[in-house]
Order: sequence, then C-alpha cells, then structure tokens
Amino acid sequence: MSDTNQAMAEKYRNNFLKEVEANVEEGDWVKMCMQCGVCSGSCPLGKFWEHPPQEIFMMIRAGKRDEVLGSDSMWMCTSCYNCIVRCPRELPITHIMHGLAHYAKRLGLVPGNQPTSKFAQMFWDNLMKKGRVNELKLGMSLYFMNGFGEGVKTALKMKDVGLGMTKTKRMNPMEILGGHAVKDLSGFQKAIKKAQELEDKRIEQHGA
Amino acid sequence: MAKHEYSFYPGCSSQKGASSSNYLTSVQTMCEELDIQLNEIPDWNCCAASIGYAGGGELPRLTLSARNIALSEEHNPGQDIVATCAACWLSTREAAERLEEDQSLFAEANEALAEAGLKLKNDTPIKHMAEVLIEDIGYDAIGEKVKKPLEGIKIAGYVGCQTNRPFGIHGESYENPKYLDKLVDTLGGDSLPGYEKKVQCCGGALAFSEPEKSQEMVKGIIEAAYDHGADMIVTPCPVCQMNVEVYQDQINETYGTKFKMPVVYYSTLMAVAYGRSAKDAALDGQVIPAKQLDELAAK
Amino acid sequence: MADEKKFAGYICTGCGIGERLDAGQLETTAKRDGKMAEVKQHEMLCSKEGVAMIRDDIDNNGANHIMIAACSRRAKVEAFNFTDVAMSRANLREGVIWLRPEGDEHQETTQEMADDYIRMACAEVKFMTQPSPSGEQTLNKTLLVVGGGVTGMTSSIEAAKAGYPVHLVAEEAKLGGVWADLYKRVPFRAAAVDVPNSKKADLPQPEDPGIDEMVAQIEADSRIRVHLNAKITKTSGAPGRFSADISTESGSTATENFGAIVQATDYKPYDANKLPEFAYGKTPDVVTNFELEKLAKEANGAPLKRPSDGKEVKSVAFVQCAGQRSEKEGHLPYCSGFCCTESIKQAMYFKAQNPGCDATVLFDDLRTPGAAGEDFYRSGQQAQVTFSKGKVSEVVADGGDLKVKFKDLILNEDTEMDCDLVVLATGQVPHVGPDPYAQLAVDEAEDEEEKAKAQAILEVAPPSILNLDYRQGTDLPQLKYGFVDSHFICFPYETRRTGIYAAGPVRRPMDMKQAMEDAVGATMKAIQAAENAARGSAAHPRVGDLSYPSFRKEGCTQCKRCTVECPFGAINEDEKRYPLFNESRCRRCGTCMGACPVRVISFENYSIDTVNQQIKNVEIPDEFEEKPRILALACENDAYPALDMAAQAGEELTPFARVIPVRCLGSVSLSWITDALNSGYDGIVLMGCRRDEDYQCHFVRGSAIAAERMSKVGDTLESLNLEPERVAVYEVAITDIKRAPQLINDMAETVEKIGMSPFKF
Amino acid sequence: MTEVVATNETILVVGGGISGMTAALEAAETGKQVVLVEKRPYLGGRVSQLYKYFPKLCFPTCGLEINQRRSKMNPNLTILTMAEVTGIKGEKGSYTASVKLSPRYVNENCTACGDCAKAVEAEFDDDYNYGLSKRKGAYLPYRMAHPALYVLDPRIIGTDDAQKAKDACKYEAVDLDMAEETIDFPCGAVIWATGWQPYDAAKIQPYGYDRFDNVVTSVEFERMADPGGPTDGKIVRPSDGEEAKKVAFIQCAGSRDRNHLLHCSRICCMASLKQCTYVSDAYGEDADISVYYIDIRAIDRFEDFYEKVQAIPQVKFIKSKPASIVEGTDKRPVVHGVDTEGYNRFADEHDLVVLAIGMEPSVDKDSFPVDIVINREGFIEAAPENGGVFAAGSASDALDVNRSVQHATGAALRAIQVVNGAAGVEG
Repeated sequence: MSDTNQAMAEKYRNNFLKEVEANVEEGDWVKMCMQCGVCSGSCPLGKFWEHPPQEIFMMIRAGKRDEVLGSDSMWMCTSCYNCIVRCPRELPITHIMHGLAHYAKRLGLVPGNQPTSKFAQMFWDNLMKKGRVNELKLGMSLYFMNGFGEGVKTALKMKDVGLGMTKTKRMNPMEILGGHAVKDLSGFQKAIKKAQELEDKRIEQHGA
Repeated sequence: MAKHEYSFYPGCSSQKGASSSNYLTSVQTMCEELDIQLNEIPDWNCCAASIGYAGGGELPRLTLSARNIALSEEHNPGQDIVATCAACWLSTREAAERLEEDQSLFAEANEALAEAGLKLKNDTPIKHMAEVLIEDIGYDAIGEKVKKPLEGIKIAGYVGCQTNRPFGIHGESYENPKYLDKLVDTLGGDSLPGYEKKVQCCGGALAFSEPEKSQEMVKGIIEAAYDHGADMIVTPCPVCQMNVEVYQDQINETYGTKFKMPVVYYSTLMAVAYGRSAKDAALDGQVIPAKQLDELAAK
Repeated sequence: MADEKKFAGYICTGCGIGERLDAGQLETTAKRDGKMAEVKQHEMLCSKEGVAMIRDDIDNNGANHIMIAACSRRAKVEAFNFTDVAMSRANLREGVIWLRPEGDEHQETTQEMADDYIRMACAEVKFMTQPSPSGEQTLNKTLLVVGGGVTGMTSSIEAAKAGYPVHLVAEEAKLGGVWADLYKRVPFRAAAVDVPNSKKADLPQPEDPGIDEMVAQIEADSRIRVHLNAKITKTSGAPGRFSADISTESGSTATENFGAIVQATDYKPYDANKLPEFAYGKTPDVVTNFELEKLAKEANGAPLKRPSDGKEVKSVAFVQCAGQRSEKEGHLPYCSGFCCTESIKQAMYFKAQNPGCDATVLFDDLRTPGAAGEDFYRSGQQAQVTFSKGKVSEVVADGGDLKVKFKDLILNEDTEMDCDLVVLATGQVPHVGPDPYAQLAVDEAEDEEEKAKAQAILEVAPPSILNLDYRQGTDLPQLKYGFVDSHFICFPYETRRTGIYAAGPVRRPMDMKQAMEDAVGATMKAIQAAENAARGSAAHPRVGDLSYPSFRKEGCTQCKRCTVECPFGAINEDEKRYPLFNESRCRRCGTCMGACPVRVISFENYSIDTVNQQIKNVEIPDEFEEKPRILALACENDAYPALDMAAQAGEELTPFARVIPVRCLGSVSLSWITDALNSGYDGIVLMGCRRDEDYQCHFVRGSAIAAERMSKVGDTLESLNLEPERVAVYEVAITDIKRAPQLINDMAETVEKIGMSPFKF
Repeated sequence: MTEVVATNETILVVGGGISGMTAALEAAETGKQVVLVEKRPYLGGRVSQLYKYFPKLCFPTCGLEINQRRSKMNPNLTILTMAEVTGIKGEKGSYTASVKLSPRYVNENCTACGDCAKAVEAEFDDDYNYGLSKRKGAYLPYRMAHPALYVLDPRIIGTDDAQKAKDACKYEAVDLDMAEETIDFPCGAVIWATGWQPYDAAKIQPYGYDRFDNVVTSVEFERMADPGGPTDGKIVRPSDGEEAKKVAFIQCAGSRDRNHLLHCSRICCMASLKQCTYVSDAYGEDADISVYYIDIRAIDRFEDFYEKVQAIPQVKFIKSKPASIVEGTDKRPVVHGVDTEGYNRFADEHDLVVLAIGMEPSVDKDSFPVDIVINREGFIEAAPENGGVFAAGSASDALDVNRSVQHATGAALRAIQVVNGAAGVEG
C-alpha cells in the first residue's frame, strides 16, 4: 500500500464517500445518484464493466474503497458522454469516472497492466514533453509498453495501418526525430507544474 | 457575403504529417470558398483530449485549455475560437465552462498561467467548425456555392460522440442529430436519415490501448452503413474518421468481413462539391479512396 | 301549489320522432289512455318557442302535472327545467327510434313501444306530487370538530374564516394532538421558480411545524370554542339539528347543537413492540420515527444523544416500512405514505447538527411524490444523507453498538452496518371508534367460526368517538384497515353518515400537508351539509332533491327492514319500534321503499305507485300475438345512460322491452316484480351497479341489497310456477354500451325458448 | 353577445376538468354563484379520456355522469365552454375577469341529432383520442359530451362543408356568423383548475417516440384500451394493428429527470399498474408484461393494488430506468438497460412500449394573469400573496384524481371565505 493510500485510508476511516468528495474530480456529485441505472445501460462499453457507474456510486456509499479504486471499470470509459446527457440527476459521470481513475492512479491502486491507464499516462507524458502530442512516438511507446518482444509483434500487426497512414502523408517517420512543439516550452511546463502544485495543495486542505 | 474571421485551434492531429492533416487541408479549401478566415492561435498546445486524465489532474488539464484560450484572447482578441477536432473543441469549451462556474479554479488556473506570463479572461465563445457552418454561414449560403452536386452518392452521416455530446449543435438531439444529413442534401448528395449508428461511439479512446474493444464498435458502425446502402461515411471528427477508416483491414481479418468503406470529412465533401481539385479536397489523404468523389473532382 | 292536479302532455316531433312515429296516434294515446287533459305537439319542443308554450300552460292554464314525450330524461335537462311542477318524460328518441331499425316490418312494434312509453309517462306523472321543503331543519351554522390535532385545528380555523362558528373538542389537555411533538415539519413547498437544478441548489429544508401559530390563531378567534380533555358522550339528530354532549374529565357535560360534524381524530402511532426483530424494546437506542421527534425537540438543535448512555450519535440508520407493507401478523399491510419524507427530514436533523454524522436510509421504494416530494429527496441527498435500497432483516444490539442486518438490493449481497441509533419508520393507525357493523357481523355470522371471528373483532374494538345514537351503530362505518375513507375516486368526501365528514389520517394515511388540505375539503362538505339541510335539500348525489320519505304508520308492521337496510343509517326506531325518519340524513335513494314489504314508504315524486303504474299501463298483447313484454328496471346513473349511449351508437334493442329508470336498484320493491309477473310480463331484467368490495353503487349498499332481495324472487316465481330464467339481475356499468341492450335482447331470446307467460289477460 | 350575470360575490372557476367541475359544484351546491370557464367544447377534461380509474378499476364516466347531472340541475352554475381567461384585474374580493369565447358555430338549438356530421365530409385528427383516430369537421366531441352540443371545426368554416352542415340542420342550430368575443365580468374569488398536459414524449429522445411506431404514451394507451376508443378497446401495435401481447411500461418517462420534468408525476406508477391489468385481461396467460421502474410509488392504500398486480404471473418488475429503445426486427421496440438489482444488462424486445408519461402543469408561468407564487416546476403554491386566487387539483401539484377532487373541494371553501367576506357574511 502506497503511503498516500495509507494516509487517505486512515484519514477517511469508514467514510469513503467523504474521501471521494474531497479528492475526486466532481466527486461531490456522487451522493446525488438515485440508482436508476440509466448510465450503466447507456455505456457503449457497458458489457466490459465489472462495476457500471451507478453500481460504483452505490459501492462508494457502501464504503467499498478497495473494490472501487482497485477496479478497472472506470478505465473502460471512452468519454462518449452518453451517461452525462441521459443522467436524470445531472451527474457528470464521465468526469467522475476520469476523476476516480486519476485518484486510483495517484494512490497506485490501478490493477497492473491496465492498458488504458498506461496509454493515458503515456499520452500525458508525451504531451508534457513538447506541449503537443507526437502521434508516432506515442504509438511506438505504446506498442512497446509491454516489453520489446510484445512491441515488435504489435508494431508488425500495426504495420499496414502505419503504411497506409504514411502513404497518405498522415504519418511522418521523420517525426521520430523531434517533431512539432510549443515554442514557449518552458513557460508551458512551468504553468502546468504550478497547476499540479496548486491542485495538490487544494486536495491537501480540502481533505484536512 | 461578409467575411467571417475566427481564432483557429487546429489541434495536434491536424498538424502536418499527423493523422488528420487531410482534414486541415480540406477545411482550408472549404474556408476559402466560404470566405472564412482562420487565424491560428499562436503557439497553441495540446488539450489533453479526454484521455489525459490518468497523468494529469483536473487543474493541470484545465490549465492546458486555459493557456490556449488566453493566447487566443491575447493575439486574436474579439474572435470566437473555432476548433475542427471534436476533442479539442470539447476539452476547450468544457474547461471554459468549469472555470466559469468555479471561481476558485479560475483563480488557480490564472495563477498557473502567470508562470507563463499569460492571463485568462475567459469570455470567448468556443465553437466547432460545424457550428460555424450551420449557425454562422447557414445551409442556404453553403448550398449557393455548390458547382458539382454530389448526385447519386449515398452518404451516411456519422456524427459520433464528442461533436454531439454533451454540447452538440444547437437545436439538434443527442440521439438523432440531423445536420450531417441536411448538409449532404444541401450538397446534392443522398443522405441516409435512417442510419441508426450515427451517434454510436467508435471507442476512439481505446483504439490504441484496447483495439479489439474499439474495433468491435467500429464494425457495427460500418455494417449499418452498408445495410443502408451507403457509398461512404461522412464525419466531423478526426478521431472518428481515423478510427472508422484505417482499421477496416484488421476488422476484416478478425471478423471475416469485406469492408472497404470510405470515410470522409464534411469539408472534403464540400471542397469537391465546390468544384475544387482532389488535392484541395485532400482526397489523396484517404486510406480507403472515395472513388465517386475522385471521379467527380476529376470531371 | 294547486290541490287539484291538472295534466298536460307534450309530444316533440323533432329529431326524427315525427318521421319515424305516428305522432297523431301518440297524441290519442296520451289523451285516451294517459288521460291527459290537454296534449300538444311541437316540431322542436326544446326550442325557445316550445319551452315558452309549456311555460305558458303552467303559468296561465294551471298545468301542474306535465308529461313530456321527447328525448331521454338525460337530454335537454336545462330546457325542460320546470321546477315548479311535477314532470315525467317519455323517452321516444334514445329510448325508441334510435334503438330501433327503420323499415315497414318494424313500424308496428316500434310504434307500440312509443305508445307504451307515453302511457307509462302519463301514469307516472299522475301519481307524482311536486315535492316541497319540509322545514324540518333551520340553518344552524355551528360546526362540531372532533380532534385537536393539526387536522381538527385547520378545520376549525377554516370554518371560522368562512363565517361558521366551531366547537373544537380535543381529548388531550392541549391542542396539537399527535403532531404536538414535531420538532420540524417536512417542507410544504417545492423549490422556488428561480432555483437552478444543481448539487448546490437552494432546496427546501425542514421547517417550523407551525403548531404554536395555529394554537394562537384559534385562541384569538372568538368564533372557535375549544373543549380540552373532552369527549363526545352522545350525538343525536341530523344535519342542521345535531345535538352533542361534550363531557370533560372534570365530569361536566355541555349539550350543544350543530349543523354538521367533522371527525378529525387523526391517527395513533403504530405499536413498535410488535417489532422484536428490530430490537425495539430490547434497547432504548432503537426508537420509532414518532419518538425521534420528541428526542429532536428536546435536543432543540444540539447534537442528538442516544438514549442509552447519552453518547452523541455519530451514525444513525433509518429502517423504512418498519412493520408496514407486510402481510405478517400484527404488521400494517398498507404504506403510511408520510414515512419516506419524514425519515429524510429526520436524517437531515443529524446532518444539520453534526455534518460528520452518518445517516443512512434503508428503503425498498422511496416514495416522495409530487414536486415538493422529489425536491425534498434531492434536498436530503444534498445534505449527504445516504440512501440504500435494502431490506432490513434484523437489528441486533451487541453491547453499546447496534448492528443492522440487511440485504443490499443494488449490490445484491447480505450485509450489515454498525450504528449508534436506529430509527424505525413506523406507520399510522387510524384513530377511530368501533366499526358500527361489528355487532351486525356477529348477529349475521353464517357459522360458528365466522361468529367467533366477528366476536373477537368486537371485543378488541376501540371505545366510541362520536357515540351516535343511530340505529346502525355509534361511529362512522369503516372502509378498510379501520380507515373511514370514502370508496369513491370521484367523491372522496362521500360519507355513510350524512353531515358527518372524516378528515385527515382517519380517512387514509397521510402527511401533515395533506391532512391540512383534507381538513379544508371536509369542512367545505360539512358547511354544505348544514346549508342544504336548512333548505330541506338532499345531500350528494341528489343535491336539490326536496322529496323525502313519508310512511303510513298504520300500515307499518315494525319489521325494521328499512331501519336495517338504509345504507346511510338514516332511520332510527322509536320506542314502539316504528321507523323514525330523519329527513336530512336521508339520501333519497329509496332503499327503504324497496325494503318495505307492506309498501308504506314513498317519496312525493318517486313511489311504489309511480313505478307500479308504469308497469301496469304497458299494454300486454295476448299470448297468441307472439309479442312478449320484457320489463327492464335500470339504475338511472349507470345502466340507463348506457342504454342511451347504446342508442347514440346505433345499437339495437328488442321492441318488446320496456325500460324504467330507477334511482337505485335498492329502491326496487319486490311487489313491482310480482305485479309485473302477474300482469303477464314474460321476462324481467334488473340492472344495477357493481356491488362487490369495489362497489360502484352510489348509494353504497343499494345494489347489493337489491341482489340479496332478488335472490329470494325464486320463491315468488315458484309460487306462480314460472321458470326462474324469467327474472335476471345484472351488474351493469355505464360503459356497457353493447352489453346493456344485449342483456335485454338475451332475455327476449330466453322467452322465445321457454315460451310466453301464461299470465296474460 | 354572451351575457354573464355576476357580482363580486361570484366565484370564477377556470378549467372544467374533474377539479374545476368539483370546485364549481361544491361551491354552487352551497348556494354560491359560480361561473365555470372551460377551454374545450365540453366538460370533464382528461378524466373524460380515461378508460378506468386506479385502484378500483371503475369507470370515470360513471362519476362524470353524476357530476354532469349535478351541473345540469344546479341554478347557481353558469358554464362557458370554448372559453379562456385572458385577464384578471383588481384584487381579492373584487376582480374583473376577461374571458375570450371562441365560436362553436353551433347554438343552443342543437339537439345533438347528428345530421350535420353526416353532411360534412372533411375529417381531422380526433384530439379526444390524441390523434389516434379521425373525426368529422362537425362533431360531438364524445358520446357523453356536456353540453351535448355539436361543434364545427374552425378549419371547415368558409368551405362548402360549413354550408353543408348548416343546410343539414333542421333546427337552425348551425350559425356560421358566430365570431370570437371577449367578455368582462366581476368576481370575488378565482379557482385556478387548469389541470395538466402529457409531457411531450418526442423530447425523450432515447425512447424514440418520434421515430418508432410501436412506442406510445400512457395517455394514448388509455384510449386504446377503451372499447369506445380508436381501436375498439383492442391492444394492438400501431405499426400493423397486430395484437400487442408483450408490452413494456417505462416509468418516469419525462419525470424525475433534469432533462425533462424534475418532479415526480405521482400518477404514472399507478396508471401503469392499472394498464398492466388491461393487457393481462386482454391476453391472459399469453400476456408478457414488463414494468421498468426506479421506485414504485403506490402510496398509502394503493399498496393493495400494487400487490394485486405483483400477483399476476405475467407481470414482472425491473428496477431500471431504461437507457434507450432501438427498433428491432419487424418494428419491434427493443428496450436496452441495466437491471440495477444485482446488475443485469438487458435488451428486451417487445410488441409495444408504453411510456408512463409525466404530468406537466397547464399553468402559464410566464404570463399568468395575476401575480401569484408558482414553483420551479410550474405548479401554483398556496400562498397569501395569491390573494383571492386559489389553485385546485393538478394546477397545484402532480395529483391523482382522488387527491385532485379532495384538493378542489378545499379550494371551493377558500373561495367561499373570500366571497363571504365580500358579502359581509363573515363573523
């Protein structure tokens, strides 16, 4: 158990709902769910969810901390916003799912090899480097995220796609060396760093 | 017709050599025809789309968009921000609204931006190009420009998710938006209003990490298009376009299907209908060529 | 009104009557057989001219008994509205030509049908007299309100506001009743118009119960006289002239007169000792929702402490539907309606006093209807009350802490939660007197087992509240589960004790807002009853009817049937066991008339004769003419309109039928049946309303009583040795547009099978 | 020119549905002068369009017959149909009401003989049947319509049909020169009983009411079940008239939903339970009924009825707000969602889906004639600021018939308090 996880578990002993409200993006909406299940039924990847959103909200209220944060369900979210527009109680479910995923990540509770969590992290790291996403590098690092052998396989599997993209000039091998970037990179990075600090501080106080 | 001017946010995928560079090309052609001037936001950054959440917390992600808006407000004052990418549009508009409703977040975002010497006013409307076409230009004006009607071409309007939800185009429904069909009709093509997968998610966010899941959904989208006799699919979203177009071979492999369904941007359709060259319409960007359009453009 | 009866008949030839029928012959029939001194035809009798013609005869030619042959008595009522004369109507349009096909082959029988209806209407009006107010009551505006709770207080305040003085009788030492201990009440209103919908929205919060204000208002109102520690020891009389003895604990008794009465005795809290499974009684930390209000009131805003050890409550669980919505012995089968919002409110007490306190509501269906209801649900969620769909099986007290064992229906698992305090959302039990028919049930029990059951009920019956000196018992009749509600969807204030109206939770479980609204409605009805009694006019549904039952004492055999069968307990008995009619308690249904074996009871405008003469004046062709006659007696509210609408819809009816509308099947006298059979009718069809537990009869028991009586008609038929099929009793609804005529046609077929009646002369 | 005799002791009742009728009759039967204003050409409102009432399963027309007889007999009651209140001026105890009267083109001479309808050819959607059937351009709104006068549809005025109707009438009842008029009269108190309207089902996009033939609303289904209705009481699929045996009832269709009506419409659960019995009565063991719900709100003694329906083996209850409906093979609606009790996904194909449609108050929030307290959902709150104006029935909240009548009876007393005050009877 990571230290932060330990600390949080301590702090909100037996009140996971409060923990979520304090630490998860849009978490204070969770209490407003009336268990109608429209979100669960609306999710295009619904069948892949071990615990659909409405059930996760109930689990949060029931204090099932580990089951929720350790679940890979919220990583199934494709941000299609079906749940948000249909929710009769106005819960920003997509954001709550992202928030839970992010919080689980912070606490290091994401199940190992959860591919989307890895990809999402890479995406973030990738854009943090240059301020803009480098699709090629992103793709490559993705293919190799499960080690070299795996990577070669995936790369080969994706070869034709890549070829098609290159032919149509929608992918540029040269990108691997450098590629697009924000000019004021330092300013960009400072701003985001600052934002992260502020967020950590807020959560700290909010939770306290 | 009065000249329209916008502060333009192309987004990563529209960059040269990126997955939807063809989108940018056709949009530029379309804008020339419609007398729309796009002023790119200088030094814009990535919006983190809706997948940055694992690494980036709420405020850092909001700050990404805040920076773009601030830059726009500084360099293109008084101009509405326009994005062609659904994810860019959504993230930016969502950020603007979150910062609007939560003043403490707004203050923090500005505190962060100060590090880069920027300041956010956050009073700029943020539009998707489709909104510009429908609300600012209008179907009539769009129709007037048509030189080569897309006669006899059956086109399934695939709206996807993020151009449609949670904001969508004013007056359209989440379940059955009709604007792509209206646009196709306006361009003289045959729309397929009965196409029921028009708002089905393509699983874009999982395309890389869990392709089998997203490709299963893409399969449904293409199948339905064939069922309705579509010659091609039109979409306003680069993620949708790429996802639905480029994995068809893999899908055929997995499911034994024989898909070869062209997926084009509305801007490509317009460029062709406006009589511009295949190149201007970025038809050379089609991994699966849209033959009828090639022919029409060649005429 | 003129003593000498002057008869005039009017025949309308409009709406095709003239074309389809021989009006000349109808006129002759009216004169010759109907003995109408004067008969006039008009091509549109309901027109201004037509009406003026009749009006002129009444005003200038002394016509005081008129027969109108035109459309159904349900049509053109406003036009033919001659309230100052006796009037009968022959239904030639809906009743004859619209139900009969055109064509020569039908002409003869159709004309005969019409001629008979003329004869019948003439005969009817001959035996009618114009009703006039009896003056039995004068206007007494004072109301008696029984019950000092919110319902009774509201009733008193609203009556006084309308200018009607009130005596408010409460058995407690102070006003407020079961509501007196409320700390706060569930908000009455929904969110205001400008409130956005969001998690931070400004939603209604628990509010001051307002009891003290009401008490102050009552004390300040000179028109309201309050009797505390008081009971009603005797109630007698009728609307407009009720007399009640109000006795106080001190022993003093005051007798007051009233125009009408409102019973607002509210409810009694359910006895939670019947819920051992929830550890009630085993530990003081399991309380009912009623008891929690007391605790909250005492705490008065400070954090609630648990009764056992005064420890501040850090976690509380609410068990919804405790002892309710359950078939278990001793549980309430119904939902008390108020408990969901009540628990939300109480959970919010804990949140308000200590945001750190966990408050969980364990429910099956959360019932917060309406705009205010759903907003309050949101309000509770906003306050971070946790709602779990769960069924509680058991509450266990181990040491200081409580364990609530329940099945989480969403997460689909048996689980449990620890908490400091458990609140049982228990229900409302109506605070009523004994069921007036409990004794009757004992007397009429079919077998010993049933008798024992009835006896048991009688023994545990609560003490009387009204102590009515009525022949049919001391209190308001009960509908179900002890509630004295009306059984009519359209008429929630229908009462079986005219002039006495139940209000609030005695009618049906309800929350405070509903109880207050209900009180206003009941008060309206009470005021109306007093006003109508003063006019000598009947109460609902025959408001405006001035007729009332009179009876020939010399003929009476004191058989008591009328006093027993009156659905409204309107008839008492004098010391000699003769019936004592109470006009303003009477609803004019005629059930007493139907009950009387010696035919001594009648109304001015509706009597044994007015119907019997119609029956007798139908021409009965002799056997060999193959023209049977079928008598149909139809409830005027449902079966008769159904036949009218059948006519509108172009349904067909046998030309041999003769239909007579009756006020209620309960008013049908066996003598009519016997006489009809004796005078050669071949079949008789009786059409009344649904009479099972979901009865439709607007005089409650009329239809059922009629069915009972008719079950004995077999003997009559036997004595005349006629086939039993010749008399049929049906439940007919107003929607039976195809069925109603069919039933009569079926009888025609039956007659064809079994042959004509031998009793034709 | 229509004449209305009224004083500041007169009570104005707006709306002639069950609530308005009740309020008007209770006041009139207490000896008060009442003017009842109804927008439709007949009284009874939505109740007249119901087949049965819950929980008794009795027939609304039965009580309506009584109420109509009461109103025919009562000398204190003036009824104005096809009339709308356009303005109310003044204050508690002395208002002046302006009422707009639309032309019926048929006068009191009408004997409801029906000759005009026979003569007219033009047909229009029958709004009494929510457009599920057609009616003539000259029509009696329905069999029990009170007043029992025919109506000429304004759309035939100026056409040959209008003349045909006039020529067909033997009683000079058709008056083509009738014109709209507005009349003013005094009143002391106003009872606002404008009732409700079904929420626009097309707005509930995921359920495709506007796209799928076999998705209907509960009010339409009620007409379907009525033997006097558009399908002669047969429960069938609108798409092809085939028997609908597998029927789904979706609760909270437009209610308890921030995208639609925030409030709980209260009646829908009970209405669906009632309609379940229509299906099981019609098809017995062949019936296959699903009720999708969030909470079944069978409040107080209604619980009995809930149990009664639960006992029908052909009815099953699924705790779920369905996510969407898509059209399957043969136009059969497929309901998609998740049963939240234990998390089970479903995609159930039905013959017919009935949306238990929400109750939207027919109170014009934005241009109400006087200053009055209206809540977020558009219902009128009881408040002293409302002066002599009192809501009755579902203008005050989502209420069932029984509660509406109860509430309307109370409203009559509130009005009487005012006019008695005006008359100085008080005290």
